Amino acid sequence: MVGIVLISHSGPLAAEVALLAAQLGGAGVPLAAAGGAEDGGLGTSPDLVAAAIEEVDRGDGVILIPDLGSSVLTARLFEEERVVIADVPFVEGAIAAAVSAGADSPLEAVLAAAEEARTFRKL
Amino acid sequence: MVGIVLISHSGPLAAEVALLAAQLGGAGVPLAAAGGAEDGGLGTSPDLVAAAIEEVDRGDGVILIPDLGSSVLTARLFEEERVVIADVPFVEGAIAAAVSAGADSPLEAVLAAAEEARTFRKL
Amino acid sequence: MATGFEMDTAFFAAWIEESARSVAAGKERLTDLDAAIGDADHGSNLDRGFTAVVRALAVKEPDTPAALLTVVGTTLIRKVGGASGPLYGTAFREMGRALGDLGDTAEVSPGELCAALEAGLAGVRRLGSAAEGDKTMVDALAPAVRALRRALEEGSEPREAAAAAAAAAREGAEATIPMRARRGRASYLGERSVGHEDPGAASTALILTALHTVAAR
Amino acid sequence: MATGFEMDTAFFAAWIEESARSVAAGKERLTDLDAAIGDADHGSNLDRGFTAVVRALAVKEPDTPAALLTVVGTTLIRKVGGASGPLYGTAFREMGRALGDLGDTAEVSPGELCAALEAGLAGVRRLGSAAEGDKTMVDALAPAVRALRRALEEGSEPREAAAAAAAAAREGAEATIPMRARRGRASYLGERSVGHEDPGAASTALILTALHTVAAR
Ligand SMILES: Nc1ncnc2c1ncn2[C@@H]1O[C@H](COP(=O)(O)OP(=O)(O)O)[C@@H](O)[C@H]1O
Ligand SMILES: Nc1ncnc2c1ncn2[C@@H]1O[C@H](COP(=O)(O)OP(=O)(O)O)[C@@H](O)[C@H]1O
Ligand SMILES: [Mg+2]
Ligand SMILES: [Mg+2]
Ligand SMILES: [Mg+2]
Ligand SMILES: [Mg+2]
Repeated sequence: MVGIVLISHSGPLAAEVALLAAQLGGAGVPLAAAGGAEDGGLGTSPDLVAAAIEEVDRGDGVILIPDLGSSVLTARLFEEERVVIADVPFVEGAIAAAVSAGADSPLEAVLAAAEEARTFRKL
Repeated sequence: MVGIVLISHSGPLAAEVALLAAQLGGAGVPLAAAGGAEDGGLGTSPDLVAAAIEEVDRGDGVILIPDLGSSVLTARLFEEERVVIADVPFVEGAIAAAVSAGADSPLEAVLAAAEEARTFRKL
Repeated sequence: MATGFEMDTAFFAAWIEESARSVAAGKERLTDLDAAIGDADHGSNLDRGFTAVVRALAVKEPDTPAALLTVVGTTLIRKVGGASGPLYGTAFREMGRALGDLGDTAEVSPGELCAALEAGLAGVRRLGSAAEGDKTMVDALAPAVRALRRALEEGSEPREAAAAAAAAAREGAEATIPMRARRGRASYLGERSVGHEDPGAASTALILTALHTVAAR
Repeated sequence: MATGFEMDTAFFAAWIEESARSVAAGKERLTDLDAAIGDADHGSNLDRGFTAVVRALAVKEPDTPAALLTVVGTTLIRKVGGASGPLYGTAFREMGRALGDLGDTAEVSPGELCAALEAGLAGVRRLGSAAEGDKTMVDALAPAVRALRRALEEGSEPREAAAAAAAAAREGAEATIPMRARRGRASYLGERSVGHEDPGAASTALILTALHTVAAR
């Protein structure tokens, strides 16, 4: 299964979105939140991101979903062939990615699903 | 100034996004989080939403930003001419709306700014 | 519900009490259905809502069916906490409004009840933008209201008409199993929503069955 | 930095220490700049990062300029916590890598330092996708590196060349005031970002000024 890492300046924000996405994606989806600085304050910690990537990596690739600012730049430090950044709405993209990953889709499909979240209508 | 209400099933999620949006929009933006059920658990409370709308209403209109599910339906209960729902990415739309509201834009412009957040690129 | 059969405030109170009982008894099943394609709270949401409704009616029973249904709707909106709260709440409030528009009388004819249910369905559709086939409560409510209208037009007895409505709601709920959700939280699941009964359609079937139970007394 | 002027590991250590001192002294100003168009943490972010860098170098000073710059970059990436962490971290790591590629010698010529700074700038540009005019640290770093290159090509003395680079960085930072941010957190502010100096450009000016200070000793 494709792993998902949610990266935010804010620990609680990443954690809450991870909860929501896990609920919709199913308990089996490898999903981790890497929010906040190491000390729990606002900020982004590459060490937390590295640990989160390791935690969710099942060999099928990992999608990094950043919110904004330093999350995006920190995510970029980890880009490789099988670790890709999804430039998608943070909440909606995370949900779509989790659902797609939960259906055991390959990395490219999970990424595409997350990107489609841009056009999903709520009303 | 246009008021902004963030509606989510999750109290912490709405509160964190409100913090982020307030930081970027400026302290003057009338912004309230209406997340979770009345008892603090998961859910949506129309009473909390009503109180939030009242809190941020400065006479220039109010934008409701729901995340998904019951938040959207609860928001719809409050739609009127000057209380409008923004069907936008929760985090990115809230930030864009807060910045636009902070620049004292009228309701239509704040709504348009929030909708543009759909196409904003992070990379 | 042929001519001559009139429903007073007590009838509506009994319907709501029976619904509350049925939701409480079905709470776990509703939550299990919601666990499959939602967030596992539909049973507790509705039970919380109907418990609050019963309490509100006990404090002061409204004196017309219209007033009673309005209290039911308002209480559900405030207390359910999930998407079904605004939806059922709107359904009952629109029923109350429809009966109020018809004169807010103390007694309601079967035809008036049917018109009120049609107004309730319209309210749900407007609020949730769901069409039949979207795998929501509309898939139980719409066929139930249609069955009731048809039975009345064909001159069925009230209890027969209510039985037809309840059966249509149950069939409608079951028919949601192969559907793919296109509204609400479950719509995020896409294909994964296929193969499960929609919890809101299941609870609608309970509420329509409660109507039949009370009409058959 | 004409021929004959060589920079050893101690020179680079002195540059970093002077940068750390300067960042600590300017902490409040950097944070105030970030308060206007960001989240009011640039001063404390960088101060935290450089404090950690100084501590890391005190524990065990690397024995080549390339190794030292790599430690600086890695530590900044891990400790800064804001967008400037990955950016400055990448800048210093790319400098270290460039010097390593040139042979990882114990002494670096002015031309080699300039090439390393060019590699650092390229790394920042690649990571952050910022061009000049986007109101970021690139608006201070790019003109500084260009000024250094030009001065060396014109045969300036090392301290003169460093002075030109530092002046260009300060001017570049000031020139960000009327710009509208198109990268990073400030870009979300749109028009509201106009009229304020970019904090990252301001800290880049401090770091380049520190280079001049040390070269002039
Ligand atoms: N837009 C909608 N239109 C009609 N019915 C809907 C809509 N959204 C959700 N529902 C109904 O609500 C039910 C879920 O209710 P509930 O679990 O109480 O709320 P939530 O999804 O917020 O947890 C669904 O099974 C579906 O029948
Ligand atoms: N994409 C980018 N490219 C270049 N520089 C950037 C970029 N994003 C941010 N910066 C720089 O980083 C500075 C902000 O750093 P800092 O406040 O430490 O991080 P954060 O914005 O995460 O709080 C900005 O002033 C800008 O100079
Ligand atoms: Mg539910
Ligand atoms: Mg729910
Ligand atoms: Mg900052
Ligand atoms: Mg920050």
